[in-house]
Amino acid sequence: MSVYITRENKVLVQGMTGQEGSYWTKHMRELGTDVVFGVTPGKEGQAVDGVPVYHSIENGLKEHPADTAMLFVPPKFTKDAVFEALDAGILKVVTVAEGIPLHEMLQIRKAALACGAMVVGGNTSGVISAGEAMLGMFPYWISRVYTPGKIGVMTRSGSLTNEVTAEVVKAGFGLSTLVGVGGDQVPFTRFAEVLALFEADPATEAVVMVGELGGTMEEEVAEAIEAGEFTKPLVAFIGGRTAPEGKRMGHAGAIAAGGRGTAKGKAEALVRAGAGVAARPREVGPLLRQALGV
Amino acid sequence: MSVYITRENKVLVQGMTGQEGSYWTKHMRELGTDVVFGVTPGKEGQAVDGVPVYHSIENGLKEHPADTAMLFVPPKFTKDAVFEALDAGILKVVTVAEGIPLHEMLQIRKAALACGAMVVGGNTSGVISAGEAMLGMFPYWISRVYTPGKIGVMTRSGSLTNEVTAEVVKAGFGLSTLVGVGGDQVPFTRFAEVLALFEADPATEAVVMVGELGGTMEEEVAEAIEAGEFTKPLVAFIGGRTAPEGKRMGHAGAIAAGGRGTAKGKAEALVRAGAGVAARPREVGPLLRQALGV
Amino acid sequence: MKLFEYQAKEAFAAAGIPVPASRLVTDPAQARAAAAEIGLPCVIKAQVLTGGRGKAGLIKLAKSPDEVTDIAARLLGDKSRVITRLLVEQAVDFVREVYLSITVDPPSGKVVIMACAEGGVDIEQLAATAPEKISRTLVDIDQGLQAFQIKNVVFALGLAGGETGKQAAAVVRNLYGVFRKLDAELTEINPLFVTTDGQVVAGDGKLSIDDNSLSRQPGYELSREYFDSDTEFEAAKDGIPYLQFDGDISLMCAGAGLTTTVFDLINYEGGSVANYLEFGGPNYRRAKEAMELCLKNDCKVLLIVTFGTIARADVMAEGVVAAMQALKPRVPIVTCIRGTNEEEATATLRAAGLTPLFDTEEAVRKAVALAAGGKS
Amino acid sequence: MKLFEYQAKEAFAAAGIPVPASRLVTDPAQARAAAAEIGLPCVIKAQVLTGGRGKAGLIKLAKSPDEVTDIAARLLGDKSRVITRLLVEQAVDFVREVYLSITVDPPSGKVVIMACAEGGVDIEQLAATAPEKISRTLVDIDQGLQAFQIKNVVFALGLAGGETGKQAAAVVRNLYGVFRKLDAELTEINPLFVTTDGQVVAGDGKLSIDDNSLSRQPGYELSREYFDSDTEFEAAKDGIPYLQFDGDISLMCAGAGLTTTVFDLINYEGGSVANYLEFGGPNYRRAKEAMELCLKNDCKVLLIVTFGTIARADVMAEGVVAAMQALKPRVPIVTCIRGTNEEEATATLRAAGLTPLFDTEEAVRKAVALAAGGKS
Repeated sequence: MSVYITRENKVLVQGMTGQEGSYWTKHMRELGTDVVFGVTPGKEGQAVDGVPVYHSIENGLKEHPADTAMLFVPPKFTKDAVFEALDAGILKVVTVAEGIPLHEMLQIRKAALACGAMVVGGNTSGVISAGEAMLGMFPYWISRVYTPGKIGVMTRSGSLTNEVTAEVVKAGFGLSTLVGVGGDQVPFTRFAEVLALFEADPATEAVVMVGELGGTMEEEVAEAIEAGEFTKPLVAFIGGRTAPEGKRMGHAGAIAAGGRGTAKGKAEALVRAGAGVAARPREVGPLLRQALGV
Repeated sequence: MSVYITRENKVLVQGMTGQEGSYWTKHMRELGTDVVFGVTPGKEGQAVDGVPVYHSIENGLKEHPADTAMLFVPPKFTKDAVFEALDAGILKVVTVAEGIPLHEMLQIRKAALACGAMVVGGNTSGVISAGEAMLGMFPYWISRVYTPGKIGVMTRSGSLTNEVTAEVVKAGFGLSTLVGVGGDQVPFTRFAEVLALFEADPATEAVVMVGELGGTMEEEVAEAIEAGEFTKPLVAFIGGRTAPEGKRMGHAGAIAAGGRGTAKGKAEALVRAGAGVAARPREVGPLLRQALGV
Repeated sequence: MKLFEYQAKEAFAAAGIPVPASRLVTDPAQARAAAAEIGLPCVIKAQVLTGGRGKAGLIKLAKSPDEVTDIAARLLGDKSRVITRLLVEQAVDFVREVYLSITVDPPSGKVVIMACAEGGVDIEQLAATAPEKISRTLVDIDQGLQAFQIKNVVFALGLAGGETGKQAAAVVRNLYGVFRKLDAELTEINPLFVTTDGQVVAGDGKLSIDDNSLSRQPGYELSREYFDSDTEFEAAKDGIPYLQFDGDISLMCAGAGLTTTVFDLINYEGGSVANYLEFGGPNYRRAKEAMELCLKNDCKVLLIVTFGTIARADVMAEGVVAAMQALKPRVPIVTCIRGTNEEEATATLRAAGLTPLFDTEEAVRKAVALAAGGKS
Repeated sequence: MKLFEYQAKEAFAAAGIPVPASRLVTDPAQARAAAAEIGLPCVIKAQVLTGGRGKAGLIKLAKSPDEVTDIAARLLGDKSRVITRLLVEQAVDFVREVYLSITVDPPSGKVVIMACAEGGVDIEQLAATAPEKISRTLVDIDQGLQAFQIKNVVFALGLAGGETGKQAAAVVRNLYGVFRKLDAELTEINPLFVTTDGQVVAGDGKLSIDDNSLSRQPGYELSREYFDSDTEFEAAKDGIPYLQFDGDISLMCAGAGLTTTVFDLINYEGGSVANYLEFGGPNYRRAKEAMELCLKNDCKVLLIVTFGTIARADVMAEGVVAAMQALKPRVPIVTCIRGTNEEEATATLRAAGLTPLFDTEEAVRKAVALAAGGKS
């Protein structure tokens, strides 16, 4: 089992005819994702990897029911594409775009909250249910990282996730689902919201969170644990513990200022809540084994 | 029992220090409404009829929990006042204002839907649970109209409601709650939404709907009955059966055009759905007796 | 407030929506001069607010200067209605007519854009018989019109692609701009022409401004042309809801719903209504102004029905009696005044020599009998 | 993109927010002339992007022309940092200082206005010790700032009522306008002065524009003044994320999170970072430009760590080898390149004479040892 994306989901792909869109659509399907149609205005009637393309979501939905939208759309058009999906009643949307204008990020987050949708991204590789289905740009063929199993992973990073997940696999585990919430200042889905999915998923036995300095998402996870909303073991790695204040460390969202958003503060909050906190990626595996008693 | 407003509700009054606000606040309290505070910017520290006034809802709520807002605020400030209430987490709001700008009506309706609030009005006398509590401007002392009982009333009109309700009382019944959804083009709460409250209220045995030409609210009620969502007897009176097309009959919302929104079409839809439909106000009482088998 | 076609087109042009070249004229000579400027053939369109002008013969194609003069003279001289202004407009060489309109959708609290690839005079019939051919796009007024929605509307118009598609997209965007900027209740382009060379042009224009927003929409003053009768114009200036009919019984009632119901009851009883006047709400202390308006028409009886709550019965009765004394109405008055302080109201009416009634249907029947010449 | 105070104040003034009279100057003589125009006393403010300028002695009050010249000369001659421009500003005679800022609130997807009746230099401490004194007003970006919210912010500032209240309300409204119009990430007025005669004036100004929106915000070009070092400026022009530090190990890593983690690991191991450079994402084919930047600083070792998926390991390894051959780095290179096509990458590195590692911590330890002068 897995969360967010399974083989049962019917996926439409916005921007499917573009270079990235067509490349990753093929890989998503190879892994098992049920891509039912693509959307590129002006290209209705074409096909990508055998999947039909429509002018609009509205047109596509007339012939193919869908519940999930995967966006390969440039950052400046992401808001419009997400709104088109939400307007059509799609409640799961993943966008990999990096560089979405900040005020439009707010509009997207707000719109998603208003209609109860879960929009994942931006600035993420997407979501992968290892061995089952995938939304985004994951090289699922790297078995050192993407082995199926019972650990849910949620992360703000890309390469760092591979680093950490490789430690999870090295420790003898595999992944249920990996959700990349992305490195932006306004992630459209927050860690605590992903956590609720993992809590409800019987096949996820523990969660690894790959966090970093900046924002309040890790603190919200600590609160969810303390409030008893999440009851499974959680092991966190938080990057940027030695980062100086006021510097933006790569990700738009990775900045601590005025004493808030420090990696240290996050780690302390998580430890207080009873989570395992790894100081280094390689501690994640042992902490997980310890938490699961194996 | 009653719907929407009971003695348990804690009511704040926006615009309480104005002429209408202070007059009707006194009457609302006389009838039993629990008015906990009033709001008029710049008048914090004053009191009306012994009820304290605050600058803002935020300030008032710090000292007095409230769940309902009653607005005596001019139409041009209604959107702001409703937004202030919704923003403070108030989920029941009644506004009597007549003349709210149309585009702001849309914004209010949309905002209410988005947060699951029930905003009643504009252009209404409000809501009265006969003998119990009241929000708005009802002369509850006229016993010919406001006798407590088991009939729920929902209406788009003011004087016509008295005309019809007097017939209900004459037939030996009384009112549980009377909800005036108002005569505007965009009622913030629609008949079908009030109907759901009456369906759930064990003390309401039947519903009288006072409708008129224009819009689609009466058709939506017919649909709710046909869909089995409303299972109690319903008697409707629809004004404007002989009104010519294209003329706006008094209320902003009372206009039929292009063959849509006619009183005749509404009456037919209700008859098809099994509702009693009175051609004249005085038929309402007998139809109600017939429907209730008394 | 419904605007005239020429005003709608002025608003369209200001917003960048292409409209045919045109001149507003008030006499046949001006029309001829305008046609000479614009070029022939041209279309001569009576500027009246009623719909279905084409079918009513109020829009005519003229191919020669003489024809222009003839048509203009005929329209301006029409005895059956008041036509004071004509729009002389370039005839458009079109290959297609599509339909585009924007109005409010009360259930969703959104703006709705309606679009149909088949425009023209029969759109209402199409709406009744094949509603699925008209696309409905709901726009969140706070979020505004989105690019994907414009795209979908243009597809629904059947105009996607190429220069025509771009122009159509601009028309959709700009018409939404007009709707928002002018606080419109409705704006419509039907037909929206596609010309032989692929241009998109607004053939007609409807624009109705929300009455509650008029105070922030300067430039649209009420004038006589907007009304079917002098009395309606006066009532509107006075802020009293008034509609003119051609029957016998003048209604002076308080409460819109009640007035509408009395209107129905009179028709049920075989009577006919001279006018609909509503003096409730903010006007309940203005019985004299109200009665004055009622007496301007050819009525045979004045019927006063109220069931006031905030609009107090005693105040309205006093107003009615004072108005009677001031205006000395030539027609009998039937009253059915109830509600707050009804006893005082009744006493006031009796003291003035009236015989107050308390049942609406009884009052209606009495008024119908009086209008028919029967005894009261 | 963080702007300078003078730019923030230009934006404020354009939006109708009162600011003190001021002149931007680049030498002491200009400063003296500006002070003569504006009047004394005046405040001389170094235009640098670091916070806490007051405490750092970068804001000085001058009471005489000579003092102006002195202070200006001292600031512009400061060897510890690059100061090229000063703002000479009218001194404000204030009775109160309040705090007002606008930024984003990611959890709600709204804009948040923060207001505090106690402004000035200690706001960050207040935020930590008495956060309840700072009011937070969430604004829906689609609905826009509402009148009741302005009212509540003005109450929170303690400025309600009278002319001061009206001015404060205008400042709130206009600062929100600046925030929206300029696609700001943050805008702040601290202190917002209330003058002895009840006027409201922005004493300082912070404004930071969203980097992702810069393309639609013309007029804000990157220049050397915005950066702490030449290399940071060059990297920014190149679009490569780069931060300058003063340690020994130059990081050339792919992936922001991984780079940050390697940064931590180096510190844990007792090493020090010369620079943070991230050449993943769109830059993973640009190893040469990246390495060139890394070699500009005083590093003792170059550490390359990647775990690429979309950024292919083989491409990055080839890039690194090509860059080595072109740039002939004077420092040793430690690589830990993994991910998609790792085998090819490894072969490429070995062929170039490198000893690729595959464990991040091992690579970090090796780099630290090399930097300390140990054997590899």
